[in-house]
Amino acid sequence: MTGTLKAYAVRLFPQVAALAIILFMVSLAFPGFFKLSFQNDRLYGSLIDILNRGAPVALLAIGMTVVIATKGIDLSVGAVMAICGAVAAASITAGHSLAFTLLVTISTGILCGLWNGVLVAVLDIQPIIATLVLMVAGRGIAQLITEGAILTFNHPGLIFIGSGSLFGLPMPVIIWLGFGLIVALLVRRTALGMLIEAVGVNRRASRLSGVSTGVLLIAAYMLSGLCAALAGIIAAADIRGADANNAGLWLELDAILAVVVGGTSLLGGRFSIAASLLGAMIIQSINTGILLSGFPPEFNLIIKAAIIVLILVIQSPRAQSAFIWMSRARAAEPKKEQEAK
Amino acid sequence: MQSVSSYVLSATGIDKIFPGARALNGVDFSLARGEVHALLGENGAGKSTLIKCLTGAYRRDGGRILLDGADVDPHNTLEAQKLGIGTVYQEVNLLANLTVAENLFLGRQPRRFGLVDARAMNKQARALLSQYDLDIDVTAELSSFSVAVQQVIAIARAVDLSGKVLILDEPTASLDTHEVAMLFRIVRRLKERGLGIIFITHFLEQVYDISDRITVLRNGQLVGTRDTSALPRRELIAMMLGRELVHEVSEAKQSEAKAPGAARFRFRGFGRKGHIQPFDLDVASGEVVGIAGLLGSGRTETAEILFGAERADSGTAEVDGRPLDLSSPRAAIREKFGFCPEDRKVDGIVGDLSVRENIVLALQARRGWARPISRSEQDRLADHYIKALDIRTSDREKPIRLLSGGNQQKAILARWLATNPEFLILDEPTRGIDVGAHAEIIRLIETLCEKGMSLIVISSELEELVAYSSRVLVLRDRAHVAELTGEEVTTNAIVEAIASAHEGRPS
Amino acid sequence: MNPRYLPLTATVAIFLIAYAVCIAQYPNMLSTRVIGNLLTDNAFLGIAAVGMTFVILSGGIDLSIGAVIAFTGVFLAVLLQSTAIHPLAAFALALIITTAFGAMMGAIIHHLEMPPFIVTLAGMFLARGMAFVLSIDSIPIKHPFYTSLKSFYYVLPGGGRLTLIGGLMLVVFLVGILIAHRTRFGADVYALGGGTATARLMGVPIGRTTVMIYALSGFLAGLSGIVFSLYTSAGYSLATVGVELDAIAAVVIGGTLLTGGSGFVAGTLIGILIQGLIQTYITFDGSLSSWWTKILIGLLLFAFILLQKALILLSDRRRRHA
Amino acid sequence: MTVGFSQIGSESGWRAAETTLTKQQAEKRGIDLKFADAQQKQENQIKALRSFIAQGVDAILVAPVVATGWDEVLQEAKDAKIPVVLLDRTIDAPKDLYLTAVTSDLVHEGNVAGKWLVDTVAGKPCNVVELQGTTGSSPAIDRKKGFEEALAGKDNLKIVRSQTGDFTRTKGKEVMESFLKAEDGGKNICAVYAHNDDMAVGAIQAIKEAGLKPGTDILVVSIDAVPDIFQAMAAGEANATVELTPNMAGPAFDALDAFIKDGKEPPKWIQTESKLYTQADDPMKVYEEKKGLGY
Ligand SMILES: Nc1ncnc2c1ncn2[C@@H]1O[C@H](COP(=O)(O)OP(=O)(O)OP(=O)(O)O)[C@@H](O)[C@H]1O
Ligand SMILES: Nc1ncnc2c1ncn2[C@@H]1O[C@H](COP(=O)(O)OP(=O)(O)OP(=O)(O)O)[C@@H](O)[C@H]1O
Ligand SMILES: [Mg+2]
Ligand SMILES: [Mg+2]
Repeated sequence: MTGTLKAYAVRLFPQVAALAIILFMVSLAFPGFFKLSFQNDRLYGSLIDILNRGAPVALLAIGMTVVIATKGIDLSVGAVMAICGAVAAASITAGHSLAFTLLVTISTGILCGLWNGVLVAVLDIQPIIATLVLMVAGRGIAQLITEGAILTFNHPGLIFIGSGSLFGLPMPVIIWLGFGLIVALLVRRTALGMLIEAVGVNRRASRLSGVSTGVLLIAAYMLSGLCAALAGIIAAADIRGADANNAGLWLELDAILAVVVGGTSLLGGRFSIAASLLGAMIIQSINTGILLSGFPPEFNLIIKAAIIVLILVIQSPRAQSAFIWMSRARAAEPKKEQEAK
Repeated sequence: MQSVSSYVLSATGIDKIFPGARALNGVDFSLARGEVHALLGENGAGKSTLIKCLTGAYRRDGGRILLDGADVDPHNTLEAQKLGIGTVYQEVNLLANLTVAENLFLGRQPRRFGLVDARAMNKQARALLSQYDLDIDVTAELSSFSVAVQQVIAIARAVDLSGKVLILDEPTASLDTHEVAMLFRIVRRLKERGLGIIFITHFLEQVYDISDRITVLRNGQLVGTRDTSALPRRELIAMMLGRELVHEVSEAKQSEAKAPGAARFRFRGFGRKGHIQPFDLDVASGEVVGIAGLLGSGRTETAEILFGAERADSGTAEVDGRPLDLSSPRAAIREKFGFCPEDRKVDGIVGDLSVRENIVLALQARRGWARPISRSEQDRLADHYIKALDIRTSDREKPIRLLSGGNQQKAILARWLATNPEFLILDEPTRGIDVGAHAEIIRLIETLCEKGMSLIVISSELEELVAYSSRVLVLRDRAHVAELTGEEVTTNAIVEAIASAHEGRPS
Repeated sequence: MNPRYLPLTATVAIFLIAYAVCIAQYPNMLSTRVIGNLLTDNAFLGIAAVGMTFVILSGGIDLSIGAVIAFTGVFLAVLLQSTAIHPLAAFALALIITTAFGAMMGAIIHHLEMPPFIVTLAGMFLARGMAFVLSIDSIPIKHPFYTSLKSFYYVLPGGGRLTLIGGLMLVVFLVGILIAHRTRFGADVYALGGGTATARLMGVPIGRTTVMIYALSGFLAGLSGIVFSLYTSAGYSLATVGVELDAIAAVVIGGTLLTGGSGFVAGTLIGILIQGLIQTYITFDGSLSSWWTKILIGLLLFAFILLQKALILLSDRRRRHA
Repeated sequence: MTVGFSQIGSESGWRAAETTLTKQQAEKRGIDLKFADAQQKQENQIKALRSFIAQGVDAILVAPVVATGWDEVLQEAKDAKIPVVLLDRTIDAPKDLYLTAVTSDLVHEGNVAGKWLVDTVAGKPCNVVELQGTTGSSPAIDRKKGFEEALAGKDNLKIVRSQTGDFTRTKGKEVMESFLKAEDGGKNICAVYAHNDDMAVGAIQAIKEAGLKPGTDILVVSIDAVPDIFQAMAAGEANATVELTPNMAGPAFDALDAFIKDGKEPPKWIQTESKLYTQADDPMKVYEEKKGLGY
């Protein structure tokens, strides 16, 4: 048990370190950064903002991790978010109950995932292109539902999901933490994780070993759709309206970035949901840090690019082996001295 | 003792350390002009690693390399090629997405006015391959050819590249006798031209057939270098294994002539258009049915269709009179089938996963995702098979792609044994496996058989096939053409069956 | 026929069928005007897509091209506005910068062993960010040289124009085809796409080739930026957002495998034309709302991919049974 | 009459309303409207214009995504004798290339919002935070400029923070949240100026969630006058908005009609009104009027 715990610590170390460094840097630019207070029944402060604002990317990253582990990619999640937000808003304004609305919305997300999954697994279309179809068409579908306007609602239950709080934490935080935990347990306490990794590394060999590769692939995309649905509900509930035009726009890139910063290879195989969630928080910390720092917006992208490159350089296999080499050399030095004597 | 200068290549004190494994430990190796030097050792002994260090594919951690008496230090294979060292690596062959000609001339295409002259390249490629009796469309993609053809192309490329040294890492693993003979003709010719040739193989007959000297490695250490003529076979094996081998494979059949019982598995008119013509097949419990044939005769396709990897479009299959569902590998596995594929890199190993996970994969897949095999049970299974099959790995959590070729093969075999199948198909199970393990696998086949398992074994090594099969099917041009039973099962009979079938070919 | 050319042939066939269908509905679409527009309007995309083809053939991806195009435009505009430098010199300078930018990304990908997707994503942020820093305004380019370059076109019978930039795109495609199939570099690109490990053992200079591929993509993105600045006579930091996805789609529709190692530069041209055709068709129809436009583009994309798959499968089967 | 209309896209509710109204106006006048959506891309707009020319439409409406880069294609339209009317944004091109431009004055809008704020705080010190539109877009640049002009020389008013909220509610809310944190929980902020109403709506939610009263503790002024902001004004949560009318097509069609029928040249710039709405203007009534327009 302690062995696996240690393995976890080693696996997550780069992400935790990167997060810590970024938080430290932000606190230099903005001294009140770590201040937390209790307000309106919940914790309040910049750190909570990061957890809260990072919710959509964190949720997307959960599904994206699994999809990427199968050697796929899902570009449609942003559009699916928009669709699901629109469906939720449309359903609730049409007077349906909250339970029904959530059910319909989540089913919609899963259905979108099913579409992607079938394209990838059954029709054997390359994932990037298969999901590009829904990425392009999906936003259109969302706009079709809202007719291009922002569909506002004021159902307190739905709004609660976006801006309510529970146990002193904002609901979105509870949702992504909880859902992340569920999925992580689901894949690690069952054999799913290993089977997904096997499919991602060598789909053919897995099929020949009796793994139902098709079903697993479809399931991965369905999970991604489900995650997008949750993210879409949160995004809509947060602003009390479905903004089909902008909800989730370009968020697929952030989600992929989170997964990669989390150390999962885009070539499939080994994955870690916890690391991806950390990756999502790293990205959100960068975003929030930029907002707090007070730089003019022209510099946003450059700062973001520079920090990401830095993190990735630190995490790259080359740099890591150089690091190991350096520490080895340092360990060897005293020995040499002794030998010299 | 030859003088140092007569060595075209000599390496001293080569070290190579991988994280968690010391693959080479101060190995010395020298290669004279005009000699064929066999490099031998068990699976995982470090043979492939040594040659990769010599050609710069790996950076060595210590030691010197002299080429023609001068220090060289190739940083990558391109530099080695430029120094006149041509290599056929184990496993990694060529690029499947390029044409044959492009593979042969990659990086040194003939040019006209600065542009690649495709016509000249194709012409040269055809000329080159004709030396190997290979008359194929050089503008077709490499992937459209069988493993054997690809192997010959790889050899042709390496030979063409080697000005001084030619290195062949298990080049004959997927070749049949005819092609091996051809390869040896070429090797002898090169030898006369003064090239030094390093030859790695697990076929000892071939070693005695062609090599002048033998170097044996064990566990990354040099055991010794001897002249082939002065090293009897038993002694060689003892050098490799560090112990005596109890019994080697021989044609001497333990003919207690197990009279095979009633057919348990019955296939009638089983086939698939474009892949294999419909055939009938009966397999009794505790019986080994061998499949023989030339390369590309359809042996692998027979296996794939039996396992549902390719769905049969005609015929029926039943066990004990009950119809079998063989519509997919998954279905076949549910029927307690197992299939150890021929191309382990593409169809077998799941490279990034650990040895443990690779071993439990099929069993876990059969149980379904919701019923995970507990970690302790996985460890137990993995340890059991690592020990039982003598899989050389530093630990069970090592990614399987880092194992040596032969050990990967054993791990795949373990994957299937772990599922406890009733019907096991082995496609070239001993390819690339060392003498010691070879004997063990054959013993294993016999024990499985005694336990009542039904086996189909495909092998190009006829002695081996004869040793354990009670029946042998002979294939030609994707059709079953002959079946030998009982006393008929001899190497000669099989060769004859293949040959006569060939003569009967309408040309 | 050599099975390698199957996807290409399928794509060409689909394009011709689709064009025929369009003409049947709107006979005007046969005019040389439409054909000339198809070339001119897609010139910048086509040029960038040639670079993308090489990147994808090698098994990589380049997400930075849209941002690099915008950067080039802003760079040229700022330079021509605030200095007296001749546009040709400015072009050369821009190409040097973008080529070096691409080479740098290639070097990072190779030496730090980082996935191209992420490196070029960071490159996209960086290039777009640099454009913002140069200027957030859209800056018109009023240099007389631009005017004279733009007046340089060949009038086709029927009133269509074959413009300089349309012609340049065709030239770039020709050169691209030559590089891909008739140079050692081209063969190395395919080799890389077939598998880095194998290519390395076969003596392909992985590092040099990777750097050159991304440098080429950067160069062509820069050239595309020049063309775009000619096309719009302006530089604007928000221009060409998402063009990389259009380019990727064109490459893939053109029959190139995203996993690398298989495909044709010529196919990309057809991919570009197919996308242009979809656009033109939608405009000719003129009754679609914003959302139906998106949905239709998605569906047509899907239909093309499906058709391509079906054609390939069909002839594959026929070959097997023959 | 057949008229081609090249719309930018549908990035906001206001844009959707403009599209709806254009279609309505066309229908009312019996005009056959060819609509082309450019998905936010200038190159698509140019393509659309070229297609319109190739089809031989009678006139073209275009809502240009950016000011530059239109000379060539407009010249082509002129050569083909097709009059072009610009909607809601002007461009950087010789005036003879288009018939007229029906637009509001973006700088003026920002100015109106700024003036309102200057008058409202009446000399008291006031820290303003600004939610900019998409970096580089002309409304963002001009509305910022106009607002700053109005504040120039008023030493009591200071823009303390300015970030982009991309014209969206989500980003408006997120950016406002960080402003509130950065400015001592919002105690340092007296007013927020948003380049569009959507960001203002997001900001209002952020202010409420921070435990402050938007409209009282922090003044909210924005631009566009979309229906939702009137609801907020009715609830006392927003203070003022400057209208940008989505009905640009009406005047455009009128001008076209007159030009084609009687050859009457319209003025080069038909400026729409930038009307200021405050809580005193019966916001609920305006809301009801605007609700059905497809915002
Ligand atoms: N990249 C690597 N990382 C870690 N260990 C490695 C790596 N490559 C090889 N090894 C280990 O080094 C040892 C020697 O392997 P090598 O491939 O040289 O064996 P071999 O003699 O060629 O065996 P075979 O006959 O099976 O091909 C093996 O134990 C293998 O697990
Ligand atoms: N000499 C050859 N020339 C061209 N194609 C060949 C040749 N040998 C085999 N092939 C092709 O490769 C495939 C190999 O078939 P299959 O694997 O069923 O044969 P096999 O008897 O198992 O041979 P192997 O021992 O190589 O596995 C066939 O589809 C055949 O068309
Ligand atoms: Mg080996
Ligand atoms: Mg075979």
